[in-house]
Order: sequence, then structure tokens, then C-alpha cells
Amino acid sequence: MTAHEQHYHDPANVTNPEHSEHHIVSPVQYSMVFGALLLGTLLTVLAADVDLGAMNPVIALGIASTKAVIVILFFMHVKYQSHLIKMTVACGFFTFLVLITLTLSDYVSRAWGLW
Amino acid sequence: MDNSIVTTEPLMPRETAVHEEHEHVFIPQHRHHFETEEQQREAGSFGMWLFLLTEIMFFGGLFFAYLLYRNWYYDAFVPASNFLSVTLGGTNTAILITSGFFMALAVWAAEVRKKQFLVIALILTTLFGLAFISIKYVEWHDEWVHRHVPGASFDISEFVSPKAHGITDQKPISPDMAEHCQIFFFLYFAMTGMHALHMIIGIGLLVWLILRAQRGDFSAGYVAPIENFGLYWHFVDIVWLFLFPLLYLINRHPLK
Amino acid sequence: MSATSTTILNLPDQTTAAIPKKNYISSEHGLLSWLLTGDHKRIAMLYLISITFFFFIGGAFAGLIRLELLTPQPDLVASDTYNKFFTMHGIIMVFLFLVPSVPATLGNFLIPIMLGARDLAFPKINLLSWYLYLAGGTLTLAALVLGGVDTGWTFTTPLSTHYLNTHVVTTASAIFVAGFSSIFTGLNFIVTIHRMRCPGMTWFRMPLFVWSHYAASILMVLGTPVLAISLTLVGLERLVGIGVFDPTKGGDPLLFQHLFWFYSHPAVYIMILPGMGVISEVVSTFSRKRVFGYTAVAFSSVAIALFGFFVWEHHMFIMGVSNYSALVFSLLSMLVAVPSAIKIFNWSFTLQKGSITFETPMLYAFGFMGLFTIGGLTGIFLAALGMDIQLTETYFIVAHFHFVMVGGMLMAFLSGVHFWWPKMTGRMYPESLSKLAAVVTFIGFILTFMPQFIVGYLGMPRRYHAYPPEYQVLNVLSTAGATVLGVGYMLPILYLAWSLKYGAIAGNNPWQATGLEWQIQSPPLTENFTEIPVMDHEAYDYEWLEHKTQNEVTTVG
Amino acid sequence: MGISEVLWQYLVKWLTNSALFPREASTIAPYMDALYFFLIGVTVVGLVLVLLLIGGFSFRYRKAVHPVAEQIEGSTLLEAIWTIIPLGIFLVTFVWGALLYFRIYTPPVNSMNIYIVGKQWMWKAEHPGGQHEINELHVPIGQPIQLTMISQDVFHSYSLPEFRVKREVIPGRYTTVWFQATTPGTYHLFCTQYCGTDHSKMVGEITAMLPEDYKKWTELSTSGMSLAQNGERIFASMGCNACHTGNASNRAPSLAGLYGSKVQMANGSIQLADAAYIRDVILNPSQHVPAGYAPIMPTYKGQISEDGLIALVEYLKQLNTNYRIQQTQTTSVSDQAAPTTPGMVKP
Ligand code: HEA
Ligand code: HEA
Ligand code: HEC
Ligand code: CUA
Ligand SMILES: [Cu+2]
Repeated sequence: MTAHEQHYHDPANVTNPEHSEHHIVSPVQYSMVFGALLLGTLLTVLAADVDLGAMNPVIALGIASTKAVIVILFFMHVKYQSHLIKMTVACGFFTFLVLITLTLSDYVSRAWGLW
Repeated sequence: MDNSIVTTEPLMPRETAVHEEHEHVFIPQHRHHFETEEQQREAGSFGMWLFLLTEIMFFGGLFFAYLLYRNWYYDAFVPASNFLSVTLGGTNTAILITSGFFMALAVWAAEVRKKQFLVIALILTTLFGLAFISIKYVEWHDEWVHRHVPGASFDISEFVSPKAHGITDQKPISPDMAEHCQIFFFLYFAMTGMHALHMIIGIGLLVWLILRAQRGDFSAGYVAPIENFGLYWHFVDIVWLFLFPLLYLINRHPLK
Repeated sequence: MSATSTTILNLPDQTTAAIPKKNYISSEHGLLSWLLTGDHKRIAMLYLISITFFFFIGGAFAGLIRLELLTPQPDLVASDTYNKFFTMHGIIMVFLFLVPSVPATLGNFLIPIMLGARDLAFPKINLLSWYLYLAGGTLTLAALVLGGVDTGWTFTTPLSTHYLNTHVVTTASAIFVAGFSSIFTGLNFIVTIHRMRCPGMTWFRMPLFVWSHYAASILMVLGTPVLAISLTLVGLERLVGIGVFDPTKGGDPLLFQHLFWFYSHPAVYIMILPGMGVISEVVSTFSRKRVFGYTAVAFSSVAIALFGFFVWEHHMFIMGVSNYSALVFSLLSMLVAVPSAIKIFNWSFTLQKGSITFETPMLYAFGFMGLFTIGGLTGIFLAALGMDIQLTETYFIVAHFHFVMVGGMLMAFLSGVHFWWPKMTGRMYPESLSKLAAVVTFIGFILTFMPQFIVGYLGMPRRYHAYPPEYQVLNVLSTAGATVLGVGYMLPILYLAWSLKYGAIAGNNPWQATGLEWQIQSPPLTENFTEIPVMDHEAYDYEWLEHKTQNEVTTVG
Repeated sequence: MGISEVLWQYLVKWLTNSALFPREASTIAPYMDALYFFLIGVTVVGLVLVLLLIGGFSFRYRKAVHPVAEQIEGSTLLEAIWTIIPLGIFLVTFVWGALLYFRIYTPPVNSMNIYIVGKQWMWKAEHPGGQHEINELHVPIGQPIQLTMISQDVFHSYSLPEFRVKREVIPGRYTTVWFQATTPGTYHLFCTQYCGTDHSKMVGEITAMLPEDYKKWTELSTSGMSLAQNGERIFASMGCNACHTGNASNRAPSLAGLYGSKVQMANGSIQLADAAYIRDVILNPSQHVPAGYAPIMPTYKGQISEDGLIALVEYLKQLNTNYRIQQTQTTSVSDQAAPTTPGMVKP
């Protein structure tokens, strides 16, 4: 780095606190993730064949979410990313949750008082 | 058109910074309005993440519609979902995961500057992507044959009298409920269609990336396009990871 | 205006003054150099021209609406035509004018400069978003020319999906495309604000203009895609006919309302927040004082953005939603109003112990504060459940949202355009004429929309082509006001165009303002700064400005 | 000075003809107006406050008299004040508004029910006695009236500004609103939800009359058959009585006394059998299967108009015994099969 940059753009300076070191995920790690994802897929299919009543969708979604989290953390490197990126991801899911819960608040309570 | 504003500006009698200005430019892809390459790279991936946020909300609307109607018309969603082939859907899930795996490897290859590996990984990503689309096509075709494509030609007879159609493992449902199978299939087509559209766009971009990788664009430390495309591709995978259980596995256990 | 002592105008010696030879306008020539530019300032000017164009189209429709409503009888046009009028008026004004108004023009022009950056993070995407805007605008005009559309800007299902045979799909795709334009603008702003700040520019040294754009951008990025999907579903429903929104097929039309308003309520804050940013800058500059309670104002922007996502159902109170969730949404709507109140009072107290002058931007800013207070407080009427029963879908709502959108945002936009005109063009606008325009708009505005509150409470429904004769008096007042308003809006266009050639040379900092944008030449260089500045003081630091001696950040030419 | 003739006319009109507030013609109106005046008060106070601050400071600290600004950071106390006071006012408004809302949307039990069907672009009112009105509504004063409303096509909205009530009329679902008229007279009826081409012509009049006048009116405008009688006719002609014979051993539940009762459903939930429930069962029977019955009832979607459904609902509301059903049984021509009658039954 040139002196010029050190002066103006030390990545750790106040300007850019969201900076994080670049991390390279190794192929071994990727392979483990890959295996976990295939396993997860197998699990969902198997779990769907067992009658667990209301737990069926919960388990299916649970597995899907776990897989998604793994993909996000490792394939998409979020585990090694700055706070900012983590916050951004969280923000997206938060807004999606707002959409779902607040809309459901209407649908769920529409029948209140009717029984 | 390159937006290197400073360079397109021919007269540069700036006393101060002309020299230093160009010292920190390591790579030809560096844009001049960024102070450092670092800054550019982080801006790029942050921008990509923000774009993925919009994608979350875009699919979010569909997911909510699914959630609502699944609760309202559960009895129609079950037989409709059971009509889909778990084998094909499951295979496709595995294929997509594999494609994503190769994409991850491609990012790695670019980062450690292995050109040949990068190209191969990208080609494999593309091939698995194409395999996914092909299987999806087979499934859609199947639904077309069975007249389960929503619209004027939608036919409920397989749900109302499965026996007559040689389907033995399904309970018949009443015609008024069967009408709501159409909502399932609409959501199915809308969601998988929107997903496939993203895949097709992705495959187009992949071809372009392969050509550039072959040219050696990404083997000298400039990995942002590969990295950012990887984010997109993995996001599309994630959508499918949810679509598969939601659409294919609503109630697969044998009838009581 | 009489004495020079009552203004802070600090123009260079007009006998020797000249526009700097090298600036972003003169750097390249030819139409292509504009159409293919990556320069945020040029893109801002492209936007300015295109949104002005659409404003006048939308305004022309407003004129036609008011003309029809001059008499109670449906005499000017057929009812279908009238329905197309207000639909096109609403769609053009909202999606093609107000949403991009301040962000895409002033925001685009100023945010990089205020942050000490050379450009937005993604110049090509910035240009792309202008082309998307243009594509959306063209599609809208196509729908208009082909015969128009009469859904209302809210696209209520199942009316829009099954009962109309106008160009709904064309218009929906127009809005879809324009929506992506606004997504990309927002995305660009967020990345720029996070990543492109110059050394020393901490979050709490950013001008409030940037803060409010940051908040608005979050809304654009997270809200707009939901609009996109709901319009896609409307289009599919029309084309393929498979009832997600069709009650006869088991679909729920209210689902569309939920999805639509999930975007469109935050959208109203997309429309007001950037305007609030303008007001912060203007009020501070012309009272020569830092904004009272900077942090509170900054956080209230973010709070508005956050809470803005929690209140959409207040547009559906009587539509058959659950009474209990209506309660929740009403309460949340009350909460979202509080940060706006905070801002109004903080601006008022910014004036305290200032040294106030009354240039045109300041007059518009005062207009904003008064009219937005009325508009916002009438929003409280609507957010109060029981009151909304009487007021909803009447002219009271029409008055409410014109007070916030026209009295609020449009005033802020005009304030901003006047304020930064010298920076953007290097020339001053004519002061007394523009003051006249500000006053005319204000009077015209009050005359147009005040009577609508009354006629609304009397019960006159909105989107009515004919109405009972006893409402005529108030409608005549309103139409008269609209005429005055039209004149008020024609004036700036004329004198601003005039000033491009004949206006006085402005110099770097005619207002003696503190923002970074005022420390560079007007109009700025293509790269804004020859050397990236270092921010070593707070925003609105007038003492710093005074003591700033020869070490100017950058001045060339 | 030459005030033009036209302008003069308007001025006169303004003085004589024009009101600032609509008449109060229902019991709820004064409550609504009280909240309205409260909110106007808040707005005026808030506006005056803001204007005083702006005006006062502008005058006191204009450059001519106050050439040098004093920099002030802010003041936590002041900011807390103008956060908490508006918040308090807004919360009061919320509670007040909520009380009013629940009042307007919770009909009293003793109210008289009138059905409203909205369609592009007219309002049809159906009185229990079988009187039909188009774009008009006659109601007695001094009695709570409940409107049970449904739309045949798109969203409409039934608005009675002088009564201060309004409710969206939705396709596929009943909505209700109630009021009690206080003053005889003729008032506006508007459709306030944009519903297509002739939205602005979907207007009418509501006439509030003294109870005796209302009685006279009902007698004069009766069509001979009450809503319930009409429903009975449909019940027979659609073949409902083929299954719902009222015999306990039968394959379909007895409908006598169903209305207002709580039904134990096959999926374990308990449902209140109100108008919406009955309508929905007829259209989507397989979604509402009472415990102990097989879902064999056919759907009548597309075969019975909204008016027909209203008649059926009204009929079932009043059905206390199965005596008459069993009577019609013997005369009915329909066999055990589900009806095949295509098209709508127009009552
Ligand atoms: C720029 C646009 C904008 C803004 C900023 C707002 C701001 C607000 N709006 Fe508005 N609104 C619209 C644009 C906007 N609105 C539009 C376009 C529609 C109609 C859409 C359609 O149907 O076509 C609409 C409709 C609308 C409705 C739906 C009505 C209906 O359909 O029945 C409601 C209901 O709650 C509402 C409420 C509010 C509230 C509570 C605010 C609040 O954010 C306001 C907050 C501000 C203040 C409260 C003022 C400042 C306060 C003070 C200065 C304090 C005063 C002092 C004391 C109290 C002592 N609006
Ligand atoms: C940014 C938003 C915005 C702006 C700026 C305006 C500006 C104006 N609006 Fe608009 N309005 C809306 C947003 C806006 N409106 C929306 C969202 C709706 C709801 C639509 C719906 O129901 O779906 C609406 C609806 C609406 C109605 C209700 C229609 C109805 O319900 O039946 C009315 C009626 O008075 C009205 C009037 C006006 C007027 C007089 C202006 C004035 O401020 C305009 C003044 C400007 C001019 C008068 C232009 C001046 C120029 C010329 C006149 C020259 C023309 C020249 C040529 C054509 C060459 N508007
Ligand atoms: C083929 C026989 C059949 C016909 C014809 C039929 N029903 Fe039914 N009905 C049933 C059965 C069986 C049930 C209970 C299971 C279900 O809901 O499907 C039922 C349930 C009902 C219920 C709900 C009762 C409860 O206890 O909750 C109502 C109301 C009703 N029917 C009304 C009607 C009306 C009105 C018609 C004519 C327009 C009609 N039915 C025609 C068989 C029939
Ligand atoms: Cu019916 Cu408007
Ligand atoms: Cu809103």
C-alpha cells in the first residue's frame, strides 16, 4: 500500500468500520457443507413419509431453514463477512417476517368472536 | 461503456493528485471513483446483498400467498401436492445443491487463481443448472398432459375421482374443494416459474462468465464478478430449498 | 426585497465573475455524452428534465379533473374518461414524479458530493435506473395513447383483474419497470452511504439530507419488490385467469390489498423523507445555525422508515379486515406519526437564536412546515379507527394526501431545486420572481385543497365524476385554486429556464452554507473533488465555515 | 365594484345552501362529530403552535435584528416534551377512535336486519318482508338497523354520510354495519369504493321515516312473498329438502334451529352458524363438514345468485321445526339426486 492510501484509506479507520478481512473458504469445508446439504435433502424426504401430524411442516421447514443457513454462512461466506453484511441479511429476513406476521394478524383474528 | 470518469476526461491539469491517483490502481478493472480496490470489492458485494434483499421480498409475497392458501385449502393442497413427483423433485434438489457446490468451488478457484479449475467448475455449475431446468421441463410437461395447468383447460377430475384415473393411493375430494387445487397449481407454476426464470438468467450470466474466465479475466486477483454471481446463484438455490418441501412434501405419508 | 443586509447572498463580483471553464456540463459535448454518461450529476439532470415532463402531464390531468368537477353535472367528459384522468394523474404523479422527485434529482446530484465521493458506488446502475425510469414512463405513455387505464392508482382487485378491459397489464408492467428504477436508485444510495464516505465523514457528521435519503432508500429496497410481485400477480391473473385474488375461485382480494399497501404505505414515506432532508438543509442554512437536535432528527428518519413497514393496514380499515388487527395497526400508525412531529419541532427550534433570512428556498420550507403539519395531523384523523369510517374514500383523504404530497413534498422539492440551482447550473434564479411564485403556489394550494377537507366530511366521495349540487361551492373554490396553483408551477419552469442563460453568476457558495457541496466550484467538476476531502468538523458547523481560510477543500477555475 | 353576476350568485349560494358539517341523523353522529371536533382542535392547536414558533422566531431572530446566530446543540428536555405530548395526544385519539369503531361495527342484538346486495352499479336492498328497493333504502327511526351486505362483483362501499356510517361491500363475504336513525328525512347514499365506469352513478337515497310511516310503506311495497318464503321456495326447487329432510337418521343434518347455534365440526373446531357460515356451506360445503357427516353435499356455486342465498339464509334463520320441510317432501318432484338445474335461480 502506498503512503497515500495509508493516510486516506486505512480500512480500519472510522470511515469504514464495516470492513473485514477477506477469508477464503477451503474446498474441504465446501465439501462438508455439500454433504450436509445432501443429507438434509434426504432427511426431509424421509421425514415427510412419517405421519407426525402438525409436526410435519415444522420439521420440513426446520430442515429447509437449517440448510438455508448453512448455505448462507458458508457458500455465501456470511460467516466471514463484516457486521454490515450480517445485518443486511438479518434485515431482509426481518422484513419478510414483518410481512408475514402482521398480515397473518389480520387473517388469524378475522374469525375471533365468531365461535 | 466504461464509467471511468476521470480517464474519459482528457484535460487533467490537476496540480495535486494526478500521480498518486493512479498508484493504487492494481488491476485494470478498478473504477476510478473508488479510492481503493478493497472499497470497490466491498461495495460490490454489499450491493449484491442489497439486491438479494429485494429478491427475498419479491419471493416473500409469493411465499405469503402460499402460506395463506395452504391453510385455507389444506384439503386441496394435499392431493395436488401428492400429484407432483418426489423422485423428480428430490433429484432436482440434489442437482441444484451440486450445482451450488461447484459454484462455491469456482469462487475458491478464482480466489486462489486457478484458471483451469475455475473454468471447469463454472462449466459444471452450468451443466447442473441446465439439468435442473430440463427436469423441471419434464415435470411441467407432465402437468400439462394431465391438464393441471391453471386456466381454462384446468381439469379437476383426477382429484375428484382418482380411481377412475388409475390413481389408487389418493382419497377423492369433493368438486368444490378440488377447484382449489387450481390455486395450488397456480402458486406452483408461479413459484417454480419465477425460480426457473432466475435460473435461466443465471445460466446466461454463467456462459458470459465462462467466456471471460477462459480469457483469464478472473485469474489475477479480480474475483468480484465470480463472487457476486455466486451469491446470486446460491440465493436461487435457497429459494428452491424452501420450494421443494413446501410444494412437494405437504403430506406424503400413507392415508390413514 | 429591500436591504442587502437581510440576505446572505454572497455573489462574486459580477463584473469579473465567470462560470468555471471546466465543469461537468462542459466536460463533454453532444447528446451521446449525456445519454451514455456515468456521471451522477448528469444523470440527475436527465432525471430532472424527465420528471418535470411527467409532472406537467400529471398536472394537465389534474387540470382536467378540476375542470370536470367545476359543475356537479357530468358534462365535460364521459365517466370512463374521467376515471382514466384520475388514474393517469395518480399513477404519473406518484410513480413517475413524486417517488423519484427529490432522490433521483437532488439526491443523485448531491449525495456523493456531500459524502466527499467522486460518484455513486455504481454509476452504470445509476444510468440503468434512469433508462428503466424512461422505459416505465414510455410504457405509461403507451398505455395512455392506446386508450388509457381506469383502475385508480391502487389497482383494486377484482376490479382491475376481471372487470375492466383497459390497458391494465401495460400499466402494471410500466410500474413494475419504474419500480426497479427506484430499487436501483435506493440500492446505489445505501452502498454509497456505507462505503464511499470520505475520511473523517462519520455517520454523525453526515448532513441530514443524506440521513433521510438513507432511510428512504431502505424503504425503496425492501418495499418496492413487494409491489412488483403484487402487480405481477395482477398481470398473471388477467392473462391466465387463475384466481389468487378472485373470490369466485376461492382467492382473497384482500391479499392483494395487503401486498399492495405493504409497499404503498412505505412508499408515502419514500415520498416525504427526502423532502424532509431538503428542509433540514434549507432551514439550517438560512438561519445560520446547526439543526436543533441533529441526532434526534437523524434517528427520526430511521424510525419513520422502520415503523413505516408496520402500518399498511390503515388503508384497509373498513375493507373487512379483522377488527382486532385494525386495532394494532391503528396504534402503530399513531406511533409512526411521532417522529414526524419531532422533526417539525426540531426545525422550528432551529430558527431560535438564529440569524434568519428569507430567500425563496426558505419560503418554500416554511410552506412545507405549515402544510405538512396540517396534512400530517389530518393523517391522524384517518388513523383513528372510528373517524376513518366517516372519512375514508372521501375528499378528506384526497385533501390529506395532497397536503402531505403537494404541500409537503412538492414544496420541499421546489425549495431544494431553488436552493441548489446555483450549484447545479452555476447561475442564480431571479429572486423576486421566485418569491412571487412561492407565495402564489401557497395561496393556490390552500384554496385548492382546504375546501376538500370540508366537502370530504360532508361526504363527497372521491373518484366521483358527478356530485350532488350542494357541494358545488366548495368545488368551485377548489378548481379556482387549482388554476392559481397551475400558474404558480408554470412560473419556476419559465424563470429557471431563463436563468440558465441570463441568471447572475452564482459563485461557489452564494448561501454561505456549510455542506461539502458548497465548498467546491459551481457547477462542479465531473469528478467533484480534485482531491478527496477530509472531513474534520460536524455538519452545519458555521464557525468552521467562518474560520475556513485559504485551505479551501478544492476550487478549480 | 363589479362583482360579476355569477360570482354573486355563488356567494349567495354559499350563505344559503352550503354547510360546513353534514346533518346529524343517527345516534352515532354526535359521537363521531365529538371526535372530529376534538381532532380539529388538536390540529388547530398544533398548527398554531408551529406557526407561532416559526413566525415568532422569524420575527425575533431575523437577520436585521439578530445578525449573529448563536449555535445551540439541542435540548433533551425540550425534545422529550415534544415527543411525549404529541404521543399522548395520539394515544388518546387512538383509544377514542377504537371505541367508536367497535361501536359502529358491533350491531346490537335486537336490530332489524336488512340485506344489501351491491353490484355494478346499483344497490339492491331486501327487507325481511320481501320488499325490494333499488338505490333506495327506507328505514324506521328509533330502531337499530343492521345491514348485512355483500357484493356480486367488485368491492363497493355503502356510505351514509349523514349517519356517519360506511362499510365496504365485498364479493364473497358478508359485512355488517348498523345505525339508528334519529330524524325523519332523506339522506345521501353513496358508493365510496371505486368500482368501475359508473361508480359515481351508484348513488341513492336513504329515507328515514316514523315507524308508522315505515309500516305503511312496507305494506304498500310488499311483493307478496317474504324473504323467508322465497327462501323456502328455493329450498324446495334446488332440492335441498331431498337430503335435509329433518329426519334424525338421515344422511344430512337437520337445519331446524341451526342459525345461531354452535356447530361441532368434523375437524374438531366449533363454528358459530351465522349468516356467513350458512352462505359458505351452500357454496363450499366440503370446507364446513359438521362432525358425523360425510362431505356429500354438492356445491351450489354458480347456481344460486346472491339474492337467492340471502333468501335461503333468511329462511334458515327462521326455520325452527322441520314440519314444513316434511310437508313439501311429499309434493316435491325432486328425487334423491343432487340438483342438476343449470343457471341461476332468480328469486
Ligand atoms: C407523502 C405522503 C404521505 C405522508 C407523509 C402521509 C402521512 C401519514 N398518513 Fe397518509 N396517505 C397518503 C400519503 C401520505 N400520508 C396517501 C397518498 C394516501 C391515500 C392513498 C389512496 O387511498 O389513494 C394516504 C392515506 C392515509 C390513510 C388511509 C385512509 C383511508 O384510506 O381510509 C391513513 C390512515 O391512517 C393515513 C395516515 C397517515 C398518517 C398517520 C401519517 C403520518 O405519518 C403523519 C405524521 C405527521 C404529523 C402528525 C404532523 C406533524 C406533527 C406535529 C407538528 C405535531 C402537532 C402538535 C401537536 C399534536 C400538539 N394516510
Ligand atoms: C405527487 C402527487 C400528486 C400531485 C403533485 C397532485 C397534484 C394535484 N392533484 Fe392530485 N392526486 C394524486 C397525487 C397528486 N396530485 C393521487 C395519488 C390521486 C389519487 C388518484 C386515484 O384516485 O387513483 C390524486 C387525485 C386527485 C383528485 C381526486 C380525483 C378524484 O378522486 O376524483 C383531485 C381533485 O381535485 C386532484 C387534484 C390535484 C390538483 C389540483 C393538483 C395540483 O397540485 C396540480 C397542479 C399542477 C398543474 C395544474 C400543472 C400546471 C401546468 C399546466 C396546467 C400546463 C399543462 C400544459 C400542457 C398539458 C401543455 N388529484
Ligand atoms: C346430497 C345431499 C344434500 C343436498 C342436496 C343439500 N345438502 Fe346441505 N348438507 C348435506 C350434508 C351431507 C351436510 C353435512 C356435511 C357437509 O357439510 O357436507 C350438509 C350440511 C348443510 C348445512 C350445514 C349444517 C350444519 O349443521 O352445520 C347447511 C346450512 C346446508 N347443508 C344447507 C343446504 C341447502 C340450503 C341446500 C340446498 C340449496 C342443501 N344443503 C342441499 C347434504 C345435502
Ligand atoms: Cu360501487 Cu363504487
Ligand atoms: Cu398509509
